[in-house]
Amino acid sequence: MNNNLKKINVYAIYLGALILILPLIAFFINAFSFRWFYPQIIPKELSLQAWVRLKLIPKPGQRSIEGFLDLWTSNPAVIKALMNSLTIGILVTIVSIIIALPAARVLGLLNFRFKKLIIFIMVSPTILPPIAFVLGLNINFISLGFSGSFFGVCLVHLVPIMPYVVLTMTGIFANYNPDFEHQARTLGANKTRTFFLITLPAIAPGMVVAALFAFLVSWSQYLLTFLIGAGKVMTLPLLVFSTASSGNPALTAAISIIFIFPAILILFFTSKFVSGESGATSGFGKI
Amino acid sequence: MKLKIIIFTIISLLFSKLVTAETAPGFSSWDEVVKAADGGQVNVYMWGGSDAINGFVDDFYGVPLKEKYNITLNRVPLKGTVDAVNQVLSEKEAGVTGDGGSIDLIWINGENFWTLKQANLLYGPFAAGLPNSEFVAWDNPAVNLDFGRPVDGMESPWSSAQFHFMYDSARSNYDDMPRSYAELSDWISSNPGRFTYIRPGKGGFVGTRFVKQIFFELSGGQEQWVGPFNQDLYDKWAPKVWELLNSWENDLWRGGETYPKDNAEMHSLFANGEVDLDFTQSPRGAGPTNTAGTTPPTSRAFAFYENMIGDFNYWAIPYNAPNKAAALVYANLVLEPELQAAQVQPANGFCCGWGISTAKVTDAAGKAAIADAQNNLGDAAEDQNILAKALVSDIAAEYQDLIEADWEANVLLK
Amino acid sequence: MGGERLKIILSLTPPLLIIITLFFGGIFYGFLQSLGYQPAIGKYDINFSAYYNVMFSERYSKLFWTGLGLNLWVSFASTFLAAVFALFGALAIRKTFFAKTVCNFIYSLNLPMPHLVVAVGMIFVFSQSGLLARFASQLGLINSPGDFPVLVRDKYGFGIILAYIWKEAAFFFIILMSVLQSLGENFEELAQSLGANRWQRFRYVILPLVMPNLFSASIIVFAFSFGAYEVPALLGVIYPQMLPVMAFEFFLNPDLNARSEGMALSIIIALIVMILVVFYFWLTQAKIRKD
Amino acid sequence: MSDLKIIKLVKNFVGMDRPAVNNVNLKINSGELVAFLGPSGCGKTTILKMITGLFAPDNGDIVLDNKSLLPIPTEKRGVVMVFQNYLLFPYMNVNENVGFALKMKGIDKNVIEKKVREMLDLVKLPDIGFRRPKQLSGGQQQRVALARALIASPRLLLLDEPLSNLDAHLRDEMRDLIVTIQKELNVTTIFVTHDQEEAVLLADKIALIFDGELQNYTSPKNYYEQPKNIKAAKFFGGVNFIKSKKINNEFISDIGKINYVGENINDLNDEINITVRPENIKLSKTNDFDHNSFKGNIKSIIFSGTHTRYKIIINNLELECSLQSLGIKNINQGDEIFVHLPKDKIWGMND
Repeated sequence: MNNNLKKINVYAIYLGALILILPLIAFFINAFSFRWFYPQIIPKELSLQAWVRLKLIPKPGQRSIEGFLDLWTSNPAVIKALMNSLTIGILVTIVSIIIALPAARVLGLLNFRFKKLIIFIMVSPTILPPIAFVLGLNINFISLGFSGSFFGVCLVHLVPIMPYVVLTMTGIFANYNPDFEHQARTLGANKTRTFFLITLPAIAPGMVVAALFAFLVSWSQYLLTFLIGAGKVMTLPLLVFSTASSGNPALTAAISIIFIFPAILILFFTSKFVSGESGATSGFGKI
Repeated sequence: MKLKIIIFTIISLLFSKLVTAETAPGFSSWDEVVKAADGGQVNVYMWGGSDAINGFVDDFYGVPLKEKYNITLNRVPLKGTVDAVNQVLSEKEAGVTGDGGSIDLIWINGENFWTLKQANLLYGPFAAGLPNSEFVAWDNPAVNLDFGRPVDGMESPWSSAQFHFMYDSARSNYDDMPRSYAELSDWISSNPGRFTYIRPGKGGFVGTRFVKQIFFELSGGQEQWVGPFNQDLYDKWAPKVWELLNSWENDLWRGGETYPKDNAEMHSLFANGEVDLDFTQSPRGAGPTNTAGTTPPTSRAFAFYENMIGDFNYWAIPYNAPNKAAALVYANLVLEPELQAAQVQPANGFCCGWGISTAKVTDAAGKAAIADAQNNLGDAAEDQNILAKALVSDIAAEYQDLIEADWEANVLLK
Repeated sequence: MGGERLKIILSLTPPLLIIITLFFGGIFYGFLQSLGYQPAIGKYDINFSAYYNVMFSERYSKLFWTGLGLNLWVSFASTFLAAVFALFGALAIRKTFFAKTVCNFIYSLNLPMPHLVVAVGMIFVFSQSGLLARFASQLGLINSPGDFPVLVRDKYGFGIILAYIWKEAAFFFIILMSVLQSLGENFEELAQSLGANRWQRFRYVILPLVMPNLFSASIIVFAFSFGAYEVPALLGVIYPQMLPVMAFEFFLNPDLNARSEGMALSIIIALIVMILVVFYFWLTQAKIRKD
Repeated sequence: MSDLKIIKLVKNFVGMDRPAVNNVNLKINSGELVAFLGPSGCGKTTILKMITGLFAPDNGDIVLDNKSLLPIPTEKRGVVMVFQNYLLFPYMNVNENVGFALKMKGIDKNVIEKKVREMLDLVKLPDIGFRRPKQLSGGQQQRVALARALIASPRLLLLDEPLSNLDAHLRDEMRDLIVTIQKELNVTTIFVTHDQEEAVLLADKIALIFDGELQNYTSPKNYYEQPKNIKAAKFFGGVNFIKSKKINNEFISDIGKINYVGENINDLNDEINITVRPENIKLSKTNDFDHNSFKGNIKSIIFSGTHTRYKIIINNLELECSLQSLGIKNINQGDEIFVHLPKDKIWGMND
């Protein structure tokens, strides 16, 4: 390639990267400033007020270890929502993996009648909008007493997560050779040991990616939690949404930073799985 | 602190004795209410569009609820109060009764209250059974009527508000501000692109109020609008109102192509210099938003000389509230004179006014707190006399629905 | 053989149960309600008046048809543009250069980012008083915020499209990177030695090679952007309004009769998505077969 | 006519401590079939890619018909490369694959169609034009790839490991096809391989490349009989190397004085290695040779069908000898034996 062209190319990439992280920069400035209005580019007043109002950092003068502990143990709304989001996300992820594992194995390794139909049914929640099922589900959940409960929210989160987990893991099993298991069995390993010593290590990398994606889908869920949680189950996205419409950019930015932190962390740890040639992305491609 | 608690318990004990006849349904005494509420959680569903109010509720109610009554406050922010109404309706539809619901309290007034009250979906009457009910001016029609409809003890007041405007003293002069809709029309045409109003509709009740006041001014006063809904009266004036609003259109922000959805969006436009006027509901004018940092510190308030709607807002308890005792404790707590004083203090960030009649407070601590609050209006407030003179009450709830639907058809979609 | 079959059935039942009862059950119940069948409030009649109301009544028809137009425009534009940006980004970035890993990370950064946050970010950056407007004002390009183009909360849905591009370009990018990496550069080198110039290599080699993956990814993105609520709720204007927002507003209306309309609208959205996806599938499959 | 000259070619890669290609000089005459032979990673494919223009050399020049190729972009060089794994475009059928180069030139459809048919006939694959690459066997894919490369009448044809992905029986067939077509079209061809047998069977000349450096460039026969150095000899199966010192035109080694008459005798340094192919060594129980006869012991015997290999220790030096199995007289492990290195079959090398 022509050298000048190559240079232009690289600069274009840098520019693209800069544009892509502009919102992130805006989040950080907003979260640590006060009255950052047009046309200031650099805020005149730097401040932790947003974090103080979210009760994540104590008021000035109380910023000792005890101050922080007192504040955090008083269970402020953000920490409560954070814990709810984490608990629901982890719970739903584990359950979905356990449920999807046998199904993915069957779908990935065996051929049978109606397999295409079954896969089609499984992926349909990724195509059809959530609003189409959750509005109808709402009334049923209320009369069953699931509405407003942790259980109900977890249950409804399974719907958008299931297709991703099943597909990703089907992709893994499609490239998996069950003869390894047969070999282990002939060498004297029982079923349980075979699973833990042979199957699990082989599918673990893909499973980790599936789990992280499942967690992220649950973590970002707004509409389903809002309707089924009936306000009783407060999660971070609900908090972000309501803060975003309450008109304080500093607060919105601060909560958003907390909200995106795990996402960035997950990307950081999975980037090598995801960008490489892995079952995870091929799973997405198969949808 | 301990002394306060003791005094408080004594007062509440006294009252529980005095008003036994009027305790809330299902409880024989206030003592029983407090006892039943102990250790529970109260689910408070309220419009969450102002982080100042959200913070105030968490700080000033959440802490004493926990410390004095061992009640955990679960504040649920809503995009609009109608979401909570809708939830109660859904629960009714699904046959959830007893204490199987999810909402203990709704911050409510006007049409939403009327919807629930008419459908028999509220618990009560309970308001008079609250010990602090003695501070409420129940004889005042502005309190015992909500948008012209009888309250009947099915909701208990929290605070009051009055519509007026904000400007930025760094950008404009107080003397140049319009003082009526006629003057506002002129102001808009000489400042093109610098004004907008909140869309009347869900979450935009302040905008509806802005439009309602035009009806009052064009028709020559608010008096004829008081009382039951009058379709003929509305039909007579509505076309003229739409005509006026449409005549502004080209000189509005973005040429009237779109409007801010709620006060938060309006504040942001104002703070960033996209428009020059903003709305406020607070007797303290620009004080609350200045403190919160959502408007520039140089923001100030002004009011028209007439037709500025003011009203009370309330707490209501749904028929299937899971913890009615805690809801009662909460509704009572917010009427504490000292907390009422706190909600008026500009520094605390709450944007509304008194829910009680300050004259009825007799104890020294309460009186001192009230006096302090009244002397501490801040320089961001409009002259209280101008506000008082311009004050008119809100009108029948049917108008609100009609104005919102017709505005959409005649102004937005025209 | 019987054991095998039992194993298949047992393994597939739990996830199918979840999807069928919760997902299809929800849609079915929503459909019933859209027909006006609401036993809870004593309505047992079945009719299509809610559908008629939403699409043709004087009150809602204008909102519905403009909303449908906006929906189609936003979904097509954002899917197409996100794919194009991701494709050029991936093609440029796959060659080694300084800070490649960092750039790779940044380009994938929006994948795990929740839509809500991306939407808020768009307001911060693109609104008339946002970061870009401030830069423009410092550079003397604009005098007041009103001079900055309306990119967020605008009636053409630019803000919504921007948010979707931001978010979904990362999704396309990661998929494309993984495809391009597994393909290597040999096909292009071969084509070059057979006489294909830069454009021909893109048109006849890269594009057909990544097309199947690009195609499946774009179905997901299209369907998602057609039916999602959060982004248009935060970045949309009150008129025209995207259909999911409109449906949700119906549902939140305290008048229980409006619920049928909300359900009807959400069923209409689902139907349109399904028809478009099938059509798109048919179109691209036919194209791929022809190529 | 397409004479190719490679002049002082150098290529460095970041992260490699030696040049990938170091100062390679080479001349290929029009119509020749030349093999680049060497172990993997020796730089042979890099040279190929520099000839196609996919890599730019750091130094040196590549000249085709007295004109430098370097300023010409790949797609205009008329140099076509066939990749090791064929790389048939999976989304095109056979006809479209073969016609690709002509389509790139914007040639009329009917002309392309006719040319494609000709090419498929040439590689003996008529009637499969509408199949997809997936439906072809490995050998068929290789032939389609060849047809696709030849359709534009390249000035130079480059084949990267053309036979390595094929089964043994297909290789012979394919080898014959390549030679036949190459001679028929008289196209100058370079192919890369790591298999010396393949190189010997196919090529007119072999360029032996180690570590980016050209070791030797000559006919296959010479590699066996007159290798340039130990490395080259070893690559072609040489196992016997005898260190010798040249003293007064005599060669003295550990096993004794060696009588040498090789044609390069005057070019040899003072210290050399003498090599002899195992099949050229003669054995006898009695000393009945007139020169270069040494006494040793049989260390091991390996029977391998038509031939039997013997390892013999002479004065701490091990030599390997391969004799036809038929007619061997009673030689056993440990036996004392006389070894004969015929003076016209031994070859001296400087390094």
